[in-house]
Amino acid sequence: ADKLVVQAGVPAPNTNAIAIYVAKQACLFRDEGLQVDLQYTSGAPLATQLVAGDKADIALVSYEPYLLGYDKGIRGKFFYQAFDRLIYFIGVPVDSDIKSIADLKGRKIGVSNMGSATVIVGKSMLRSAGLEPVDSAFLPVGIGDSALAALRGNQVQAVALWDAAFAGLERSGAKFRYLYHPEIADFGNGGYFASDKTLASKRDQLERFSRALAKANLFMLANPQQTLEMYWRANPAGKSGLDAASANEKGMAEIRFKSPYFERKKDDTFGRLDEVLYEKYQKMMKEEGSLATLVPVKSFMDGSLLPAANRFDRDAVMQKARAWTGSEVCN
Amino acid sequence: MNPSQSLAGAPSAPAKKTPVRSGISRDTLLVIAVTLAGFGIWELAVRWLQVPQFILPSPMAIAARVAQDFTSGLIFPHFLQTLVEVLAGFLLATVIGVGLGTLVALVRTVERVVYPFVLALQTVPKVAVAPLFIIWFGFGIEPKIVTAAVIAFFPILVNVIAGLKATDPRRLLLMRALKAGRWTTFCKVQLPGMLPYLFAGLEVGIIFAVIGAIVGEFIGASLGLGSLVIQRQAGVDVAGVFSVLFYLSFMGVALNLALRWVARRWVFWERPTDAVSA
Amino acid sequence: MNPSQSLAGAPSAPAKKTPVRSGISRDTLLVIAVTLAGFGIWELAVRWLQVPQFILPSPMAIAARVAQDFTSGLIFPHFLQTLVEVLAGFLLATVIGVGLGTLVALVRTVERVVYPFVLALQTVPKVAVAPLFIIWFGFGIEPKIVTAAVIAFFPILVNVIAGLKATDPRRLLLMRALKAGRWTTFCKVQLPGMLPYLFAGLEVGIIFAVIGAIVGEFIGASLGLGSLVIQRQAGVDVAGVFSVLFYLSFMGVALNLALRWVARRWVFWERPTDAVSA
Amino acid sequence: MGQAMRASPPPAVTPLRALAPVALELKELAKRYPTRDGGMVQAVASVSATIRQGEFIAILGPSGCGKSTLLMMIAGLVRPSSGSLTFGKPSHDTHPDFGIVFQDPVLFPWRTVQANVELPGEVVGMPREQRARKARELIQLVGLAGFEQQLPSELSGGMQQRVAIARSLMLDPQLILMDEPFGALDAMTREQMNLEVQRISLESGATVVFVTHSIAEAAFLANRVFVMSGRPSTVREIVQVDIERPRPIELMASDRFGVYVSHLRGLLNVTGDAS
Amino acid sequence: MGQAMRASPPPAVTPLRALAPVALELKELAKRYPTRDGGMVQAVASVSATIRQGEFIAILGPSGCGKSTLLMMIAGLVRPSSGSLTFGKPSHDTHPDFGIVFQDPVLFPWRTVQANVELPGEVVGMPREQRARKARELIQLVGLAGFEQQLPSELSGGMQQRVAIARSLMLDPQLILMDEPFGALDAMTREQMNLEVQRISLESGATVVFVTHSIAEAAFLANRVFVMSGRPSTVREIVQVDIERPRPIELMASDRFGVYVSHLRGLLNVTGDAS
Ligand SMILES: Nc1ncnc2c1ncn2[C@@H]1O[C@H](COP(=O)(O)OP(=O)(O)OP(=O)(O)O)[C@@H](O)[C@H]1O
Ligand SMILES: Nc1ncnc2c1ncn2[C@@H]1O[C@H](COP(=O)(O)OP(=O)(O)OP(=O)(O)O)[C@@H](O)[C@H]1O
Ligand SMILES: Cc1ncc(C[n+]2csc(CCO)c2C)c(N)n1
Ligand SMILES: [Mg+2]
Ligand SMILES: [Mg+2]
Repeated sequence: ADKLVVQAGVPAPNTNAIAIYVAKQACLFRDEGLQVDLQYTSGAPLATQLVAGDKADIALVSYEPYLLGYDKGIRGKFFYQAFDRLIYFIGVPVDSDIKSIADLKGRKIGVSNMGSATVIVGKSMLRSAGLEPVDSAFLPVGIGDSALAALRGNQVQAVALWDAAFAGLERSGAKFRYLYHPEIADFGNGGYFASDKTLASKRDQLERFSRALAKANLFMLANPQQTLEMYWRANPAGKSGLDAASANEKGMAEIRFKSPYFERKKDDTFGRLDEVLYEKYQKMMKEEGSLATLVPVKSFMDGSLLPAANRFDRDAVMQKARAWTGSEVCN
Repeated sequence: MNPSQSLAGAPSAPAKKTPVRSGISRDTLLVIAVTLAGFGIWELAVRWLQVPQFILPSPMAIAARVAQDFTSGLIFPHFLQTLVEVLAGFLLATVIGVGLGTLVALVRTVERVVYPFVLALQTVPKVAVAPLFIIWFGFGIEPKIVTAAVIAFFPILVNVIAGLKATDPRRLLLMRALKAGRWTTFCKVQLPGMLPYLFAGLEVGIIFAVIGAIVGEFIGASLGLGSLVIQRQAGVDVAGVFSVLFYLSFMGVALNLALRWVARRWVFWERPTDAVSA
Repeated sequence: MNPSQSLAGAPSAPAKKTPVRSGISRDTLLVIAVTLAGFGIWELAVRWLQVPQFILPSPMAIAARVAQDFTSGLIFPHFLQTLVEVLAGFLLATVIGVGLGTLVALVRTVERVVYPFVLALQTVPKVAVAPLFIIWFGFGIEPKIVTAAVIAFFPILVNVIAGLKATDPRRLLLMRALKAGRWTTFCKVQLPGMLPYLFAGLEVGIIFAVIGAIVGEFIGASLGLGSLVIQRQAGVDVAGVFSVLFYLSFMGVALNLALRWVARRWVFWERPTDAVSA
Repeated sequence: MGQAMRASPPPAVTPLRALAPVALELKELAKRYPTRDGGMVQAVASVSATIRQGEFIAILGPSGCGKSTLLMMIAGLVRPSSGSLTFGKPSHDTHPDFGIVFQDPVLFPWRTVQANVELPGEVVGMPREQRARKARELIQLVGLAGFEQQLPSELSGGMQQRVAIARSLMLDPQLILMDEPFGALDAMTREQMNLEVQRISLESGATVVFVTHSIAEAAFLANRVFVMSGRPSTVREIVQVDIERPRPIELMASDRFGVYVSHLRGLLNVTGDAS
Repeated sequence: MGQAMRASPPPAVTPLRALAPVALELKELAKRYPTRDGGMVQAVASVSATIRQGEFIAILGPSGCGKSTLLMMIAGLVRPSSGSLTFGKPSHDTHPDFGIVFQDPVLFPWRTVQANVELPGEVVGMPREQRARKARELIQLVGLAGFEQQLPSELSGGMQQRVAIARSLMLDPQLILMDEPFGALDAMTREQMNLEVQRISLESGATVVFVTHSIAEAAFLANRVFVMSGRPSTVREIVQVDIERPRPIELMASDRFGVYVSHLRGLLNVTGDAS
């Protein structure tokens, strides 16, 4: 089997890479003649750097590091989009009097840190509602418990985070009302990335890799319960601390939270790269002053693998998924 | 002025240690009592003040998680992984710290030329140079060991240097009189003489090796207590995080105690004797 | 066996330091030479091996950023913020380290009861509890100071304890003979006697205070070198990150040198005199 | 006294002892040190004695016999394994003020000579001016004028020991304990110091317990000389030197003095004159 | 010699000096120590002397006059400020093997008595067995048999000094430098040690330079006694003791010996007999 190294933009197993876990354990990579190693990094920028420097084959990352790193020499292309919508949005407590972006006037928004892309998106959202997007509207509060504490202590009245971070907060019992960017909320700003060199030399492997991912997406839609089991096998820490029933309930909620993508676009092309929204998105980043030079879409995306990636017997995969008991798994 | 008057009110001689034998049980009891009291207050505070679990979980909740992590066996592979990283990193740090420290202390040129660089590197946050670590040392256990070693070696280095510089010059004179070579002098005079300092450095070093391994895992790992912390943090599983912290602390304290036990046996001559402590 | 024969081949006496005056210029030159050589090799390696700038920028590129950060004035507020955090944290660490260390060394019960907890707390990775610090100490400068202090205090503590335990017992006897109180004994005998150890601890401590402040800023800050690192890392601005690391190292080295300067003046009696080093 | 004597024993009456109140009473004092291998070393077997105020006691005995240990027990710095020790005023169970000179100088390397001598004054809170003046006087007394600002590491061995002597006299103590204070001094300095100690003890009325290896020094200075046996040590014999004090240095050449020296020498098995 | 003498000077002929080859030649040796305040202390002004192989030189002088400094310069442990020092075989510019006893014991606290004495043997790579045997013999010689396994901290001051003496003899050195080695010993032990040092020096033919404060000891042991002036010191007078060696301890009581002692005492301004 051909070996591929995938670099995740997160420091430890998490739901972001769930398609990889599924493709591995359901033997979808094996069926495509691939052996995939998943490695973790402290963040998307590091994963992007490593892949652009050919230290690994594929990165599973959000788009911002590439865009921001373009004028520092980062090259390569995203060939498969993994997210279905902008992972950055704003959450306010469900009982908050903030109902719209405009209500954020004069309020403080918590962000993980001032370097986070959530600041960019948050500013853009403020601007869209005619509010002044000043730095002082944001306060770094970290993620998780400290963010919750900031909300509870009223140091901030809203938090701008990303999907997985909100999923974590929700898992701990907090309830949010979410505010999305009015124009680009549907842009799935993350995917699989490879250097131009890899794209040229391992084109065939990347195509098979993409196909396995597409099959995995379908598999997840067909059998969420087994998807959760696979996730737990890859990340035993994901379920610990709870009795079986509530673990299952929370786990399914998280899977659902993470994968509306697959439900909404099940009839669409898996991994489709959205050029129109991409242009909007990077314009927004430039407008907020974080992006110096625009990156032409041709330098950013390469959708040429997708047709072949989506060419497979969907019913067979659905069947396999439904019949999956987890008694035998690939590694 | 009559000095005896001024002395009259002065407190008596400095406190002296009670013999070890009679001390152990009382102090151990005290530790247990303090621990229980601390946890009791914590538990009650969390309950009465209704501190949410995500801010500070109750000791009971943490204890339950600790027990569960143990019985489910989930913690063991992580614990072992981190332990290996810590020990390997500590060993490396000790070798480098003692070696470099010796050079720095004994060769003035090395001190002036190398030490500034060591210092400069020391302040660099390891997470910031993670890409280099990964590129140089790969994705396996190596970068974690290196991180542990890099963080742990500095206190060892500094103490080795301080210990060597504090060598009683008359002992060096004696070795010169014997025409002992540098190496012999080092082995027979400076090395034993610096042991009290060295062990102080190692005591800090072993603790920092634990921290270093964790930081290394934060850069990216699927196994190890640090990676477990990240996963649980992401899930706002605060009790789960505290459970991992418990195992981490256990590791640190156990390693430190082991080291202090070794220190007591090796630095036996510094134990105050009855003559002065009676 | 004739001892004189065995001695004949032995190397001469251990190296002794050359006087400071003549040393400075030569060693400084050497440091500069080594630095230049190092950067030269780095520059050439990056060029020849075509290491991408976003993985390891060339020294020239970093130097340009360092200069730019300086002339644009961008670095100063961050530098100042971190410096304040470091100094405040270090001060706090020194006070706690010396205070607690003294208690631990002088009162056996404190040693047995408190020390295990200190150790346990020490192994806990600060990044993991930093969120709690934020919750407890707010979102301002305080949690960064606390993080710096918590990381820096341990080496200080350990050295204070080691230093106090190494007190020459005959000096204590003398103070007992004078019926000196505990406090007087401490101030006049144990405190000065432990200074060499203390300064070794402080030297490590100041460096760790820098690291601690950065770790504190990593968790959430809008000002400070650590927050700048995070921001530039997110922007894959590697040369920018290295520029910040340069300023961080500068801060660490400068603070450490200042401390060693103080140490040399305060621990003057440990300087080897001409009598033994000639 | 199963010991063959080489000279006639001295007369048995002692005016001072009869008159002065008791300063110090030792009752079967003994000390055992634990050794590393779990055993015990009996350093002092059983010492009993009554010492009166203003008395000058010299202790003579072989090296390692327990003289320092005995002195340290009197100073309250080593706890006796058995036996008891009481001081003049029984109401006080604390030790009286005393000055002490250890066998090593035990100076503070970070303090200058002046500051080392001032230390006891600092401890009892003597005013700065008075303390400085007194220290200067004492430094002069021990012949170190001009070295006030030196560090101990810049002094010779004998000079260091003299700093320690000056320090022990800082508080005009009523009890002075000295462990071979003049061992590192040359003969002339030693003679001067002997005269000074004699003068101080007589002027202040202090009780002095003085360990020495010099038989002549012991006989010259002491009211009574305790001659100790080898380890485990007891006081083998107490030799009373019934010569009025102060004693002039020329006394040493006299026959009267020679009788005591010969007697002590015989007790200690010394043949020649090398001490 | 502007000094008034109390006894007639000794005769001027010395068989040993004339015969033996030169072991050590000092030419206007001087030492200045820098002080902390930037000044200089002149410890030794100018010492010139020729010392022959097998000679036993004693150095007498007031405390702080520079005796230890001179000894350390001979040992090569302190660099002279001016002057020169040459050893018997001019081809060697390194120092010959020598044994040294410092004014303090300078023992290694982590080594037992046995291991401390063995140290020089270890340094030169003496076989383990031989080294252990030799060390046991020397420990016996200094009267510490039975204390082999004790740590220095468990010994009395005099016992520690005896360990240092044993150590200095470990390598049968041809040059022995001793700085007040017996200052902490009682009279009887000191006498024994004097006899031992005399025996060793005669048997091995070693050259000995011996600093002492005991005038009688110097006269008893030495071929020549260097009497030093106060600081900055020079050798004020060299007193040759023309009595054949080995000398019995009873010699000390003789008039012949007394002449030398009185002469030295006069040179050193000593009145009494307290040394
Ligand atoms: N390291 C030093 N720095 C400055 N001065 C020193 C140093 N060592 C010795 N001296 C001075 O040199 C002089 C001679 O010292 P040395 O130790 O040689 O005397 P000594 O004759 O051995 O005296 P003693 O009989 O007391 O041992 C002393 O006055 C002392 O103050
Ligand atoms: N800390 C100790 N541990 C064990 N044994 C000790 C300790 N201190 C002293 N001793 C033993 O006690 C005995 C008496 O020691 P001490 O110091 O009282 O002798 P001393 O009469 O003062 O001898 P010196 O004239 O040599 O100073 C010695 O044999 C010594 O070995
Ligand atoms: C594939 C992928 N998954 C998750 C994140 C999470 N994430 C989004 S923003 C942010 C912090 C820095 O802005 C992090 C960790 C990502 N970036 N890429
Ligand atoms: Mg003694
Ligand atoms: Mg001397």
